[in-house]
Amino acid sequence: MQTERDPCEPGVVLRGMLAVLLACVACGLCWLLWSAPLAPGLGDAVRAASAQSGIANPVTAVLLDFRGYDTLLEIAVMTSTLVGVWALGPAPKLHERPPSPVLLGLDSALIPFAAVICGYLLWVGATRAGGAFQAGSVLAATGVLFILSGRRPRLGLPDAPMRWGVVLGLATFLVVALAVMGDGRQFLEYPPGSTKTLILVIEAAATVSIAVILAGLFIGGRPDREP
Amino acid sequence: MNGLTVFALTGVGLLVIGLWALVLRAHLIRKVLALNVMGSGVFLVLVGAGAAPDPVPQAMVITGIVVTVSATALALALVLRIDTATGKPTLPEDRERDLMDEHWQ
Amino acid sequence: MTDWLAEAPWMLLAIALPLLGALLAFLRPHRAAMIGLIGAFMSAGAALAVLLQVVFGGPRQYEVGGWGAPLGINLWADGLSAMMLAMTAVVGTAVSIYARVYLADSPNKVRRFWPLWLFTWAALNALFQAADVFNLYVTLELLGLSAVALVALTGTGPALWGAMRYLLVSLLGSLAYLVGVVLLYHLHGTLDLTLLGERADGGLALAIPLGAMIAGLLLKIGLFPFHVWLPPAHGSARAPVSAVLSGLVVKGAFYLLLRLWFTFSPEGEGLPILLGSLGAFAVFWGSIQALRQERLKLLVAYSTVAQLGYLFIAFPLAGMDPALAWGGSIYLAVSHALAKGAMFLAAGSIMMQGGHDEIAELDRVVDRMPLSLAAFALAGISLAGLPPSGGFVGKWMLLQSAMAQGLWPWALVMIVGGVLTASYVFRVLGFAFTRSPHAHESHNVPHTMEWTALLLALGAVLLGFVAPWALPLLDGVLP
Amino acid sequence: MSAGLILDGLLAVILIWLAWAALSSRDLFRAIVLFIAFGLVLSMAWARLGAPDVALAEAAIGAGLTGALLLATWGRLRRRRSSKEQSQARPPDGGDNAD
Repeated sequence: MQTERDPCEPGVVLRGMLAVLLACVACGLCWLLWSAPLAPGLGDAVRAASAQSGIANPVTAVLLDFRGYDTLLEIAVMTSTLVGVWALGPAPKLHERPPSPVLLGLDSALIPFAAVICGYLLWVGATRAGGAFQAGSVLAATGVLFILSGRRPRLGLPDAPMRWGVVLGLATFLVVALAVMGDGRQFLEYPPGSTKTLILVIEAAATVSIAVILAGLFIGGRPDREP
Repeated sequence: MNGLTVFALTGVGLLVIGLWALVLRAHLIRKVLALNVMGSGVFLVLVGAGAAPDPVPQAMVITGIVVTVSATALALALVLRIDTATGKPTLPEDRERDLMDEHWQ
Repeated sequence: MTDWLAEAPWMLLAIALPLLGALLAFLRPHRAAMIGLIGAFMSAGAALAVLLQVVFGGPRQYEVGGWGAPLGINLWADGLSAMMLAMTAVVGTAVSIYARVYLADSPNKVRRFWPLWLFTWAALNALFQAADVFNLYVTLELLGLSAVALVALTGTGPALWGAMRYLLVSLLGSLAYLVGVVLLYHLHGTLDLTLLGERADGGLALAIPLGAMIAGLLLKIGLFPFHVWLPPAHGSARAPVSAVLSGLVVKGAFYLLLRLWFTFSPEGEGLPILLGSLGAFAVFWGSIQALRQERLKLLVAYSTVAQLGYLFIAFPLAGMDPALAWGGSIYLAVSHALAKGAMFLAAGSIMMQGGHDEIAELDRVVDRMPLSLAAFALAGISLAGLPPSGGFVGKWMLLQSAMAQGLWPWALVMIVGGVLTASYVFRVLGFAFTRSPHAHESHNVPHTMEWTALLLALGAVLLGFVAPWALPLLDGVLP
Repeated sequence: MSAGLILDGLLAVILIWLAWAALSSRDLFRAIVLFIAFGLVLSMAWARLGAPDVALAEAAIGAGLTGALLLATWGRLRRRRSSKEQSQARPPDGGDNAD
């Protein structure tokens, strides 16, 4: 593999130093994991508390209830990344070829199927594996196929609806989190009994946004020239 | 309880491989791949080192995966702009270093 | 009414308001500047309200979602957090007012700047109040990614390289930090900083995770020898963006480093001396590079490398009188934010007027833009640590600490560094008083821009006078 | 138990091999495809670790969308390369520097 590399190039010193550093990192981590006693973690506490709130899937309970604030900031990360990618410039042209018949066929078969999967993932997220991120990415994948099949009239969606789609998830999350305050409740403290409904509202909005954002990131720039 | 499970060990290995490639590869897409591999390694240590399934690390990994895909998208968009503006998908200081990437297609 | 105002959840609003502002500015691109400015004022107001709450009511805790640690996430605001929030509010307000005028003639940039800047601000406010190591990771990523996008806004080759290098370093730093988080969770079963501080008890089991976190943060701060990415990124960004990056964003990582240090108080002499030595190298290297630069913005960016070095001299000095050393370092960080912000803003005005930022080609700037030059000079006074500026207070405290312990080498580093700082500031001033060898077209610079930079620089100088009231804020925070 | 352990060991070896192959392949397209395969095997590892939510997220986002992003970027770079070879003219700056 290393055919014509000159043995004297400065890379050799760098490689040597890097190898030593990496060996130290690997040994340190392995030694610590091997020798130190591990703490039990929060699994039991989460299961006990999520049984009360009616969210049977503990991962969903952590993502949207106990550590919902992390998830809110995480959606902010996605949104700001999309704003950053759009700020870089208009979307590059995707392809000049005519749309492939295979993709067109696949596309029409997949869209209803993906919509069903997406709804299912969102709905079962409360009890079994699934949730907004998975559902959103399935939706986004369909969107990507749609873009690739060349069926859409222009690249991507019109500007304004796309912006609403991008903002929807974070905005809903923030508004719900602020709206539940009152009666001495904190930010994101769902009123008793309404946890499941509110989480579903947030997840539905987040699904749409995640799909739009991921598809927007795939396009790689602003969809249209701004007016 | 021993945290050095098979998957935790794999995670450490991925971390090391990724860091090696991150420093030595010049093509920016390879650097992005390297960061992704490193991230996967850290996540594997996070979930793999515990004995029983624990939902908190799992939720942290989902958060981490989403953050990573965002960062990857921003990085790839930047790679394209760099290539357009300068004609090469590399950073100037890496140009001469990695012969492998001379035939980068 | 006043009760409600005093007890309102300002900690949370300081995070939620800039996020909402960012969303609205993105949603309504035609009104981005107005929405952004309103969002900026509201964020600054909420942050100052937190400062008042902490000054009058002591440190505050907020349990997001009502769960409380370890199951939920806590926010925490003490004197250090409040000081950082206030610093962000002051610099952020100045940058916002400046940017509104600076960007006015390129509507496309306006639309892109405001959402990203407000996301950055939200990330800073969230970072300064977070009390959960994983939540801190998410805020670090939000901060890093929005800051990178702000650098890339310039759009030319060097800025894109700068942004890319910054992104790679920032991601690598976050991953190293995350390694530490992962290990801490496995070893102690919690992510809450306070609980971790109680449970972690030294030895290698603390040293390895803490080492990974510190290494990641040093990358993000850009301490020598990890500074390579910093000057190109800070130097090639637009003036308001450079002010944010140099003044605030690196302080986010520095704050987190201090917070971890205070929480875990690592034992041993080696690491503090290593950090202090790297800081000393940074002071010399950054200052000498600044002296050699031919472009104004790169000079200011290398000056950041040097000034960040000073902050680390507190580590080896904190043995005897921690309050003196840490207080000096923190006060220096705050003064640097104001001074460096003002300096980049003034440099932006000078660049706009002459159409270039070659130092040797500065053309009688003293006649053409006396206000901007005054801002540059006042900021330079604070950076060089001349009385009565905020920079003087910080450096004086560090110097006192070094002398009291008889640690002369550190004192010498600070004195020589001060002389070097003064020389690169005077080098710029010298060229500003003379005629340039070539003629340059002169452009009009709006007065708002010049005045904003000047007021911010005045703030850096006036910080020296408010030290007796500001420093007691740190009383309960320092170890 | 031992069958599970063998499966775990197999997954671990494949993961390391795929990561190494992806990061040291001379052919960038091959590297990206290997990386996508890496993501899919990783999602099996999550399933083995009792984390079906993570497995779904990894397959959809980590392998699927990241892979699509990488392939799209690769395609755009390649197309630019071939069009440049044809015309020898550098495309204009794609950013918004002109505004």
